[in-house]
Amino acid sequence: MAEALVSLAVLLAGLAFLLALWRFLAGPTAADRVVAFDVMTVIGISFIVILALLEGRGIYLDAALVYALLSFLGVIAVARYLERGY
Amino acid sequence: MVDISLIAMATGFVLILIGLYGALTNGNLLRMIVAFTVADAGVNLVLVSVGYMRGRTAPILDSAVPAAEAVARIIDPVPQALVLTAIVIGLGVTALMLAYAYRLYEAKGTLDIAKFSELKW
Amino acid sequence: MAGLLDIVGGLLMVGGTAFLVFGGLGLVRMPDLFNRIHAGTKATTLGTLLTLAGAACLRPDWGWKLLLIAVFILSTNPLSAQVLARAAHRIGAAMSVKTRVDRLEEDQGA
Amino acid sequence: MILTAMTLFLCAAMIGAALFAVLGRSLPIAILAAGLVSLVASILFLVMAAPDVAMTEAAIGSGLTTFLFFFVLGRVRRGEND
Repeated sequence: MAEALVSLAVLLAGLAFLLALWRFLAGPTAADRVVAFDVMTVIGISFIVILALLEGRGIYLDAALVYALLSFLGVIAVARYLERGY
Repeated sequence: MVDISLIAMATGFVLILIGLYGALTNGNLLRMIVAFTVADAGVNLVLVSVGYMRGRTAPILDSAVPAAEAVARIIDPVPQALVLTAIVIGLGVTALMLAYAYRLYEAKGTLDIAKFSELKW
Repeated sequence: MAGLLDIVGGLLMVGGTAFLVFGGLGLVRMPDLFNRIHAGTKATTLGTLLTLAGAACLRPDWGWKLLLIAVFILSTNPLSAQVLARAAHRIGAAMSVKTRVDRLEEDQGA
Repeated sequence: MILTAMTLFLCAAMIGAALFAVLGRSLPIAILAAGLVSLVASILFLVMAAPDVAMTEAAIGSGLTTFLFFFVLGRVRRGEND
């Protein structure tokens, strides 16, 4: 039962990733694409947690930890670039 | 059923080709560096997919994989160590290329490689 | 009791990823940039937190590490969204024609 | 089975992002797409049982490289026109 629910969760996360990817490829301005990039990073964290459940290894969660800490670096760099130009 | 490592290896080679195409056909220096970054990711992907074996798990010993049965259950850690070094060297190479691009821009006021004509004959 | 906890964890994970799908849907369907930031950040943060809670129900021995990830997400995700929204407002990103109130503009104008 | 489906999906997304990075029109968007390639590559490393490589790629490829690129791009902004 739990296995089937986790498989369904993988499918839903893939669908969410696909929607965000569509906004990344089609977004009219650069800021739209940055929002889509941020959303894809957060969905990536969910992917990593589900993957750690599927494999049964707790060590995989460390990658999600690094993502949660460092994902905002790129977004802040882009925001600074858009705002002031350096 | 196709193996995972085969799919990843094919994707890595496609990424190397895309990166080389972009590096050869673009005229802007920063665009060439972006294309090199893509090719770098492709090389790393190929190397990791070489070391993967089906049905085995990551080469880190903890409560899930005790040391007694590790030989039968973990994959080869040597390609991963190579890739770990390659990623860090890739960052160094990217930073060096960006520094050179910025220096060239300061000297010539442009990033178009068609304008750098001193070494042409 | 372990069976009940497994089912609760699986349901929480499906609910969390459903919120991720809603966030992606909002990202595609919303009319302008600020609405997209709203949908993309809030819904996906809640979805990821629910997914982490579900994983903690399925594997209780990972609880502390999952709690740490949740704390980091809660502290960094609103920060990046706020910085991005402020930058977009400052460069004059286009708003939807249905937008009637712009509090940041009023604050800066006063 | 579900790992194979995930790998196929991630590989397709990765090739799409790489094409976008190389062929796209504007330079900041190309840099963002390169960061996206790095993000998907990190998840793919994790699928292929290499969590240490995935951690390093997440820190360096997705965070630090994007930061460096935008640092340089902000400094050369006036001369860049394509």
